[in-house]
Order: sequence, then structure tokens, then C-alpha cells
Amino acid sequence: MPKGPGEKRQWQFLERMLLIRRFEETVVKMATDGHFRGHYHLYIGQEGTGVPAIAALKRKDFLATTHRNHGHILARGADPGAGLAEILGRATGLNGGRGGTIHLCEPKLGFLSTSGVVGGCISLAVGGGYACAQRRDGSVTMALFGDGALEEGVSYEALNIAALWHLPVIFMCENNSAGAMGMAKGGYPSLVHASKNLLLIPKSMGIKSVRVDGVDAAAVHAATTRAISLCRSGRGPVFIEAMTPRWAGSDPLWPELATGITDLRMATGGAVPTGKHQAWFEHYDPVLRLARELANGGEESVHRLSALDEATRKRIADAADFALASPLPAPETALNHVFVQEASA
Amino acid sequence: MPKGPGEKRQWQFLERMLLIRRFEETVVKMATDGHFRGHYHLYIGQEGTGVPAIAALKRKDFLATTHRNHGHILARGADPGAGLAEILGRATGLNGGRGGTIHLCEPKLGFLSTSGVVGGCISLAVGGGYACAQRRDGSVTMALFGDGALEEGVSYEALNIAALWHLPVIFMCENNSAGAMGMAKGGYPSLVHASKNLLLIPKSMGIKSVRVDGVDAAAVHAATTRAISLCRSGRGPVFIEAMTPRWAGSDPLWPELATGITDLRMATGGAVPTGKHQAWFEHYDPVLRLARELANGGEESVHRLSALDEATRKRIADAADFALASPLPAPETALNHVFVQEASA
Amino acid sequence: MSKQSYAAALVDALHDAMRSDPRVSIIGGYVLGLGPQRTLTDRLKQDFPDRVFDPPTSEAGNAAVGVGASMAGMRPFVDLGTASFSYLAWSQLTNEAAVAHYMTNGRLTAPVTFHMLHGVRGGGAAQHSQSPHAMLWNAPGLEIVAPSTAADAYGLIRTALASPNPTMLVSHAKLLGIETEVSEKKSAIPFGVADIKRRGRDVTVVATSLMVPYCLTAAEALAKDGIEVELVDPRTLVPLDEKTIIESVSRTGRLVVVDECPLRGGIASEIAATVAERGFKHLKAPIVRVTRPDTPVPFSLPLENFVTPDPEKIAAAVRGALKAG
Amino acid sequence: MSKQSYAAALVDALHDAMRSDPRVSIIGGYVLGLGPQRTLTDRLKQDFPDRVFDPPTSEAGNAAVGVGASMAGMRPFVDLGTASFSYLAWSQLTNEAAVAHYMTNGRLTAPVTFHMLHGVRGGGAAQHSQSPHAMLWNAPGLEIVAPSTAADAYGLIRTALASPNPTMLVSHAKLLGIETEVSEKKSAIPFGVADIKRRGRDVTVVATSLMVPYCLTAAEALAKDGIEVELVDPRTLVPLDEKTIIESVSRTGRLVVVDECPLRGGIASEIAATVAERGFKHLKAPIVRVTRPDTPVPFSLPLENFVTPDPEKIAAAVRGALKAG
Ligand SMILES: Cc1ncc(C[n+]2csc(CCOP(=O)(O)OP(=O)(O)O)c2C)c(N)n1
Ligand SMILES: Cc1ncc(C[n+]2csc(CCOP(=O)(O)OP(=O)(O)O)c2C)c(N)n1
Ligand SMILES: [Mg+2]
Ligand SMILES: [Mg+2]
Repeated sequence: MPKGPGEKRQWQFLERMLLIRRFEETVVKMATDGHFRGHYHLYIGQEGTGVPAIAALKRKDFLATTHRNHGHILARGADPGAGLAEILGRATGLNGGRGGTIHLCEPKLGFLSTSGVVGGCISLAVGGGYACAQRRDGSVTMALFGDGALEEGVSYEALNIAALWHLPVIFMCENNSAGAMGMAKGGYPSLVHASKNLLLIPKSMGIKSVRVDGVDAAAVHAATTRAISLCRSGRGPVFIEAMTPRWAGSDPLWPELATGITDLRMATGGAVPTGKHQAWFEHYDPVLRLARELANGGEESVHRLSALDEATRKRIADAADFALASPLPAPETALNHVFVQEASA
Repeated sequence: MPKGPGEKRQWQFLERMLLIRRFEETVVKMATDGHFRGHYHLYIGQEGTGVPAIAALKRKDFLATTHRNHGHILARGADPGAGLAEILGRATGLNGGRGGTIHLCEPKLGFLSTSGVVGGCISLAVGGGYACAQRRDGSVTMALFGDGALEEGVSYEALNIAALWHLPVIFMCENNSAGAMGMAKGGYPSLVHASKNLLLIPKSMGIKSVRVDGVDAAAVHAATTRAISLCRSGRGPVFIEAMTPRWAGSDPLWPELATGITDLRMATGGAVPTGKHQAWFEHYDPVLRLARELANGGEESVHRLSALDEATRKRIADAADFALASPLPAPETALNHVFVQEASA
Repeated sequence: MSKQSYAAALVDALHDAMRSDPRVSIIGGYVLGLGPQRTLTDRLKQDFPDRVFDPPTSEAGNAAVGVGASMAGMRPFVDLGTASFSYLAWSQLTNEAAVAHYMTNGRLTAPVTFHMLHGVRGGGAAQHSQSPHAMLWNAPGLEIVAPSTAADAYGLIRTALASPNPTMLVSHAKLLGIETEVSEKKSAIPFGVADIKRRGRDVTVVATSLMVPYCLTAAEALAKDGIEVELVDPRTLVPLDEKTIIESVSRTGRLVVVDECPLRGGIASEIAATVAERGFKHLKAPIVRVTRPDTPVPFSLPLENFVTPDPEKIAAAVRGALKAG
Repeated sequence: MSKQSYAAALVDALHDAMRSDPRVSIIGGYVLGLGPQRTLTDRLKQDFPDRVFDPPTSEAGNAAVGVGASMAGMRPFVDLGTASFSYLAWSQLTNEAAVAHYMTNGRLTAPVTFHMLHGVRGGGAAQHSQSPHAMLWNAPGLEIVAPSTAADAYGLIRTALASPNPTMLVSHAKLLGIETEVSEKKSAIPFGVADIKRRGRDVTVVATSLMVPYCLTAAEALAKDGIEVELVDPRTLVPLDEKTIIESVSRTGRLVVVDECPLRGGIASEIAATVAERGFKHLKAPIVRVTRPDTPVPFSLPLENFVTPDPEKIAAAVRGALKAG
């Protein structure tokens, strides 16, 4: 039985994690079907980090994310229909079709601009923390970024500034390089860093730093909650490294649905994990792991799980319908929003 | 009695250190007399680091330096007349008058371009190390830079690359922030870093790192010699932090000759350190410190010291005469050397 | 009317903006460089001790902090120091600040103001003499402001700090100490409105920043020979007041563009191209550009002078433009 | 004569250069991006395993390593990836590589070659679609090369890697897969020599990179209406073959400049300004620029198409240029 958040919170986590999973599965299908172009990045396998971390924030807090943003946006409560529509470049998308998969952003939920420039997120988030500190209202900013961001010098500058000025920033580093093959082997980039222990980097600047199992939602939530409360009381920043083993589908250069459509019955005993990805299903899939814990609650829980899954699939199916039915933006609107309209007028 | 380099080597060190001291004293005078414009940076107080560190290099090795380069250039054997001429913007200067104080460079002694951009030196030097590694001739590159360079992200990127590829680079960080007042108090910038121990930064990337007393020429030489031999045998890079207390004249925003013209008799007993800078004269002035050690050798040494001083003063006076008598470059030559001439023709 | 230095007006603008808007803060330890004006900023630190920050030498990080803070509702003024160092923050300027509003379909704003000391300052050599704002003109989404007088500096800075858009404000290092007339009550000046700094019938000269006083000096010398220069100072490159420039050319038929950037891809080229495209019919003679030649800036004074536009070169170019066509 | 893709020619050039010069090495893990051509570089790694490096995501650091290594006698080819990321290495390009030779009075050289994938690639949005080389044109000291065909790519890359100067080489992401004719023995092409890609009497069109094939398509459509376009491809911006451009305008009297950069401060503006200054007397009509409007690049296809020059827009602009004047 898990310690930490109560069962109610676990169900809330699972609901969001499953929503992300079904969303991402749909994204792969849409890419395969040729509904959008270009490179994209999935959050599958990292739901156990983003959801409980973001759940620990308050409404007034700020966030910044990266090219791998889908999960973060949904975890914070953005509309999945508007998310899919954005990925398809539709007028109804979160960014009106101007951003695409790499730049999903929901300002009204506190997101700063979603930068696809590695290192962009972490440094913008320090600006968010600066604003929180100036405001003196106990708000904080969370940066959710990949391990690769620590290859960029600006990240290091940003950590130093946050440390110097004691800014309320939670640096949530999602290290998904374990198991990744990397560019050298023809796959997606994985960490190219001389450090064998990334926590030594923030620690060299005196930043409080912890490592957590990113598959374990409860552990992530507990660590994040502690970090946030330190930041709110002026004892920030805090650096968290969440270890999330690379999902097989995110290892090749172009994502693929390596582990198939997630079968929740693997958590409830209705299906038995086998094959090449057996270990993934049994240990590393954060959705199955949390579902399994909840399924331990007995038959009622198993029913609730399957009802939740059905509702989630329905919600995502509706979102996909909405997105696919949405219009493309009118071409000439491309000239709008270079500047705030009243200023350029 | 010092361990490490023998007495002969100590005399060699002192000769260069004194040359630098007299050179820099002359630079202040030339600035005060209005012979050149703009900001400049003196190496006084750091001679005990640059001279023995550079003496440990071989002819085939490369170096990179910064805005505070005068000492490094002279330590490596550049002509003081051409150095002063460059500071005055004369045609006979090291850079033909195109660089000025911030960019003194002597390519034929192995110097890469002297960048005044903080962080420029350290990152260019990693390129030097890359060239050495490609060449496989056992050569190394030494970067001589200030503690402030560790505020720039590119320095961190460069350290990472050097560590990843095991490049033969000696990172010689001259930390002169101890005792500095910094911009906040109206003085010259001093370190704005959250780290209380700069060595933790290279260490976070697995780089061998040591701290050394930068006033102690023998200690610097020993540490550098060890570092170079590690690099030559493919076990680089190595990071050395040399602690050099801030010379009072380098503390205000614009340099001044705070401790006067160095009086070597303070080392030989012919004059007694007093006043505000007594501690400096007694403990922190690397020239006086080494001179004092050598003066211990007895009367003959004392004579030799004063003869050396006289010769050095003469050499710098000649250099100054040369520089002041040198012509300014012909205006229209400003159009030359944008590209290698044969290519642009 | 009294006189004030550009630097003093700049500090006045910052002080007034900080007093009237608690969201304004300053990230930057030496907004006026290391020269004699630098102590003018002391009163900002004294009066707003919690809102003036001496950051590390981390141009990219400092700029990013400004951009992020502006997205979270603040109005930071980020000083990047000597303009050549803005290159270290180039991605934050172009990839982040300039595009955030557009990329979010207008849902986010990034009302940060950047400042830097540009230009050939006298002995700055190749790494302390640049004017990078010409390049930024090719990064849509940034307002670009280059005042030439104390009054313009005050008025444009107030507008920058009130603007909902990201703004790059450049001050020429050699302008800081120059005193010009200011009215008793200085006030904000809207962006996109050129100022005709001198009226004249014979030739239109367009210039910004330090080149404006240089052109005024040249114009006085030319006036002695009966040549009347009309000097248009766009004051902001983005937005650009094309109309005033083209109208002036429609009266004079001749255009000389003066700018301290290197020739290729510089400010002068953009103004010249705009008129060659949209004011062609008014042109009686070739457009003339007075700029730095395409070399880095050398340290030594005779070399630096050789490559830098000055009143004599400007006057000579104007005479040439009047002879041609 | 056979056909070859731009990407294959680029790899041939790298391979031949590495074989003939042991000082050449590659710093960059994905010189051809993530698209289908990417595996073409495998043979470089196979044949020169000690001279191809997969660096960290550290554009500034990687660029600096290239610059420093070149000063120490090497000839590195540093790939900066998607061109927008070159902004992270901007100081290394402008403050270091461009000025080292000048600042040392010609005593040091920095023969590094940089490469990046520029341009509106289809869905790249605001941060993966830029063409930063127009900006670099304002940083004297860098050679700038923008090939448009396989033969030019091969020939210019060989010249870049043999050049004693720092060179920025840009490849349009959409050019990689385009096949064009190459002769049996490909050879080096000198910098500063424009190539007239099509002869015509009615109007001079100047374009580089992907805009060259776009202009050829437009020219064919126009030829059906009896309009004969002369298409000049400068191939290198630095050095620029002004002479060939102005001679062409002297024959046609009309100039259209096509470029994918945003309008202000872009390549088109510099070419237009040059002709307005030095070829004015030949001009019968206003110069026309066909460029992106001054917006960031939006993701969605209809928006992206709206802002990007294409053969139809080019043809329409040429027709407009012929009507005017
Ligand atoms: C400045 C910059 N350089 C290169 C890239 C290309 N790129 C896109 S994602 C990526 C890897 C990022 O790794 P990480 O930050 O760990 O995120 P992950 O994809 O593993 O979640 C790279 C190098 C980029 N987007 N930005
Ligand atoms: C990129 C950059 N930013 C700012 C400056 C201005 N600057 C010149 S020297 C200096 C301090 C450098 O400190 P450090 O590296 O420790 O060298 P020191 O002068 O103490 O020897 C600064 C900030 C610069 N030259 N380059
Ligand atoms: Mg990663
Ligand atoms: Mg220092």
C-alpha cells in the first residue's frame, strides 16, 4: 500500500495519467495517418512524473515546459480537444494553430511560453520565479525539462541566478536517458554529458537537490510538495531529478507505438504481460503501475478502473473528433499578433 | 627554503614576474599621461600564477587568455616593446594596433585569439585542445581566465566537451575575487556566483580539479606540471583554481597604482613595508615574496636582485621608448585583413 | 527649455517609470557603462533597493529572466551592457522574446525592455563597438528604439516600459554625455513617429542615434554653401515611419542614409531598399549610403576614424549625392 | 551528366575533403537533420571514425571548439543543426570567428566552416524555420555561402573547407532531397562568382538557396506568356558578385529580389540597396522585393504558406515589376 497521498488523490492522478496516455496514443495515430507534419515528442512513460508534480502546484503558480509538453499541458487541466487541434494546426488549437506540437501553451493556466529551444524552458522559468519573488505572494514557478537541457550553458546560468537570488523555482528534470540509444546509434538524442550524477550540477551552486523514482507518482508528489513548500517560504530554489526509464516508443528518432495501445487489463489481471516489453508493462509503465496499486483495492476498484478508462477513451475520441472537424486558420490571419494589436495600430 | 623548482628556475620566474610588474607600472603611467584610451586591466598581483604556469608549457603547446592578458603574453616571451606599442595602438604593436590592451596576442608563441568576451577564452581553448588531440603529438592547450568566466554558460559547455572527449586542456582559473569590492560597491566586477567552492563545478563533470595558492610560484608550477603531464598522457582535462588576492590597484573600476612603484628593497631589507598596504607587501605581493625567498641566499643574491631590477627597468624603459616612438598605422590600412588577402583578392 | 544629458534623461525615465509602475525593475549592474555618467544610476538603487539587481555576467540567463518575468506579468528592464554582448543572449531575443506573442496566438505577452550601449566608442576595438540592432530588424516581433537626444531618450524609454511588446532600446555610448534641450515636463513619445530634426529642400538624410548629431553638424557646414539638408530621424526602426521618409524624399528627390553599422545588411540598406521600392518615382539620383565599410572595428584611433562615419564624410556624401543624377 | 540530390552532393564533398585533408573533421551529430537523407552521412562515420564527433547540445560550445581548433591549425566543419539554434552560438560567430584574423593584423586565421539547415521547412513554426545568414551579413569577416543545387553544394563546400577564412554555409532544409544535374567529376567552385541560372531579357531576378528552384519554376510559367526572366544566383553573399548583378540589370532595367528571410534587414534589402546605389541609372522601375512579411513563422500549413515566397508569388511580383515604371 502506498504511503503519501490518499486514495482519492491517487485516483485523481490516474485519471490525468490515463488521459495523457490516450491522448498520446491518438497523436501517434494522427501522425501515422498523415494528419500533421514534422517531428513530435510523446510523454508516454513520464506520466508518473508530470501529473503528481503539477498537481502539487496552486492556481496562482507558473509553469514552463518544453518540446515534450503534451503531458504537462494536460496534467495542468488544458482541454485535450484544443491540444489535439493545435497539433493539427487548427484554428481552435491552444495556439490557434501557430505553435504545433512543440509549442502547446495554455497561458490561462499559468504556462509561460513553451520553448522548443533546449534550455529555453529552464531559463524562462527562472524569470517566472523572479516575477513570483517580486510579487511576494508566495507563488512559485515550476520548470519541467529534459536531462538534455543540462548540456546548454544557459541552463547553468539560470540555475546560478535562481540560487543567487533565492528564487522560488522548482527545477523538475525528467531524466529519460536511461535505456535510450541516442543519436550515435541512430535513435533520438540522449544525454551527452560528462557528469555521471546530474545532481552535482545544481549542488555545485548550493541548490537543494533530490533524486526520485519518476515512475512512482506518490514519491514524485511527496518530493515536489516538499520542494514547493521550501520555495514558498523563500528557501528555494529546489532541483528534482525524476528518473523515468525511456519508453521504447520514444527511443527511435521518430516515435512509434512500440508497446501498443495500453491495455489496462494488464493491471487488473485480465491480461498477462508478455513479449519483448514485458518488463515495461510489469515495472516501468507508470500508468499500469498506479492502476495496479489501485486495483489492489478489490473488485469495486477494478470496475472503477474500467469505467475510468472507458470515459477517458470517450473523452479523447471526442477531442479527436473536435480537432479533426475544426477549421484551419484563415491564411491572411498569419499577419496578426506580431505585436499586441493596439500597439501596432 | 622552497621545495619544487630549483633556484635557477626561481630566478627565471622572478625575471619574468619583475618584467611584468615593470611593464604594468608603465602601462598605468601611460594611461595617466593620456597615451591611450579606454578601459584596461593589469596583471599586478597575479604574476605568481601566470609565470610559473606558462613556464611549464612546451613550445608546441597552445594558450588562450583574456582581457587581463599582459602578464600571460610576457610570461610566454612576447616582446614588451611590441606589447606596449599595441596598447598605444601603434603600427609596431603585436596586433598592428588593431587590438589594444584587451586583445594582445602573439600567435607565433601559440596564443589563440585573445577574446575580451568573458567566457571566450575558456571555450576557444577547448578548441585548441581538440586540435592537440587530433594532432596526437602530445601537445596541450592552457586556458588562463578569471573566476568571472564561470558565470558564463559557454564556459560550462566547454568544460563538458573537454571532459567528454578527454581533451588535453589545462583550465587555469585565476580567482582574484577575494578582497574585491565588486560593482555593487562601485568597484570592478567580482564574482557573482552562488557557488561557495568553484571547484565543485568542474568536479560535477568528473574533471580533476585542484586549488593552489596563486601567490606561491613554486606551488603553481608544481600543480601545473602535474596537470600538463596528465593531459599529455590523455588523462586530461585538469582544472586548477589559483587563489590570487585582489591587488588594491585592480579593485576600483579604473586601475590605479595603489601600492606605488614596487620597491624591491622591501624584499632585501633595504626598505620596511608600512602603511595601509603593509600586509600586501609582506604576504601577498608575489614578486616581493619570491624576491624575499631568493634574497635569503645572501649578499650575492641581493646584488643579483638589484642588478636584475636595474636590467628590467632598463628593458621596459627601452620598450616604452620604442612604443612611444612608433608610428600610428596608416588610416587606409584599416581595410586590410578582413579576410586572408589572397582569398579576398 | 533647459539642457540635459542623454544619460540623465535615461535615468529620469527609469526613475519615473519605477515610481509609477511597481512592475518595473532593473536587471543590470552598469546601465551607463563604466564612464563618468555611471554614478547617475545610484539614485535608482537608493530609491528602489529591492528592484535593482546586479546580475552575474550571464547575458543569456539575464535576458531569459527578463523574458520569463515579463510573461509572468512584470516589466523588467534588462541591461545587456556593451551591445556586442547581446550576441550571447541572441536566442533569448530572437527565439523567445520576439515570437512568444505570435506563437501563442496573442495569448501571452512579453513586455520586457532590453537595453545596451552600442556603437564605435573610441578604442573599443572589434568586441566592444558593435551595433547589433540592425540584425534584430530581421527578427520580427521586437520593437527597436534608437534615441538621439535627451528628450527622445526620456520619451521613448517611458513608452518602451509601458509597451505590451518586447523592446530593444539602444543607446550610443558616445551619446551618453551629450546635452540637448528638454522641456520642463518631459513626456512619453509614441513609437513609429519620425522626427524631422531639420527642414531642408535639397536632400533627405535619414539617420538615427549618434548619427543624428553628426548629421546636424554636417548640415550646418553644408548650409554655409547653400545646401539645405532635411534630416529625418525615424527614432524607432520597429515600427518604422516609412511615410515621413518617403514624403521627405518626394520633396527633395535625393536620399542619403547614414548609419554606423557595417554596410551589408545594415540599417542604411533597409532604408535605401524601402525607398527604392516604394518611393522610386521620387528619386532623381542614386541613393547613397554612408556607413562603416565591411570591416571589424580596429582599436587604433586613425584606423577607427577611417572606418567610422563622421560629419565630414557625411557632408562629402551629401555633396556627391547632389552632383549625381 | 547524371542527377544527384543536394544532400548526397554535400556528403560527397565532406567525404572527399576528409580524404584529401587530414585536418578536416566534423563536429555535429545530424548534419542532414532528422529527415530521410540523414543516413547518407553514415559513411563519413564509417570511413573516418576518429574524425566525426557527436557533440552535446551546446551550440555555443561546439562553435567555439571549431573556432579554437581552426586557430590551432585544424579545419573543422561544425554543424549547428537547425539554423535557429545558431543564435545560441552568435557570439562565437560574430565576436570570435569573424574578427580574429582582423584583430591580429592578419597573424591568426580561423578557417572553420559552420553549417546549418535554414528556412521554412514545413511545420517548423517560429523556432525551427529561420534563415539567420542575412543577419550575419552585417558581421564582416565571415564568408557566407548558400548553394542552390547539388553541383553548387559540392563545389562550394570544397572551397569552404579549403578556405583560410571562417565560412558560414547554409543549406535549405527543403533543398536536401532535390535532385539536380551534376557532371561526372564534380569540382570546387570559387566564391564570389554568381551563376546566371537562366538567361532572359525582360527582368533580372536575384535569388539564392531554395528560392532559385522556385524562381526557375516561376520563370517557366512566365515564359509561356512571353516574359523572359534572367535569374542570377550569387551563390555566395560574402564575397558578393555585384558586377554580375548590376550587368544583368543594365540589360533588363528591372530588378526583383527574392528571399525567404523576413523583409526588414533581409538579403533582398541588401541586394536592392546595392543596385539602388550602384546601378540606379539602369533602373526603369521600382525594385521589387519578394520575401516573408515581417512575422515569425506560424506552424499551420495555410498560415505558413501565406507568409512564404513560392513560385506563384514570385511570378506575380515579376508581372507587377514589368507593369510599373
Ligand atoms: C538549442 C537546441 N538544440 C538542439 C535541439 C534539437 N533537439 C530537440 S529535442 C533534443 C533532445 C532534448 O533532450 P532532453 O532535453 O533530454 O528532452 P527529451 O526529448 O529527452 O525529453 C534536441 C537535441 C533543440 N530543440 N534546441
Ligand atoms: C560577455 C561579457 N560580459 C561582460 C563583460 C564586461 N567585463 C569585462 S571584465 C569583467 C569581469 C571579468 O571577471 P573575471 O573573469 O574574474 O576576470 P578579472 O577581471 O577578475 O581578471 C566583465 C564582467 C565582458 N567583457 N564580456
Ligand atoms: Mg532526455
Ligand atoms: Mg576575477
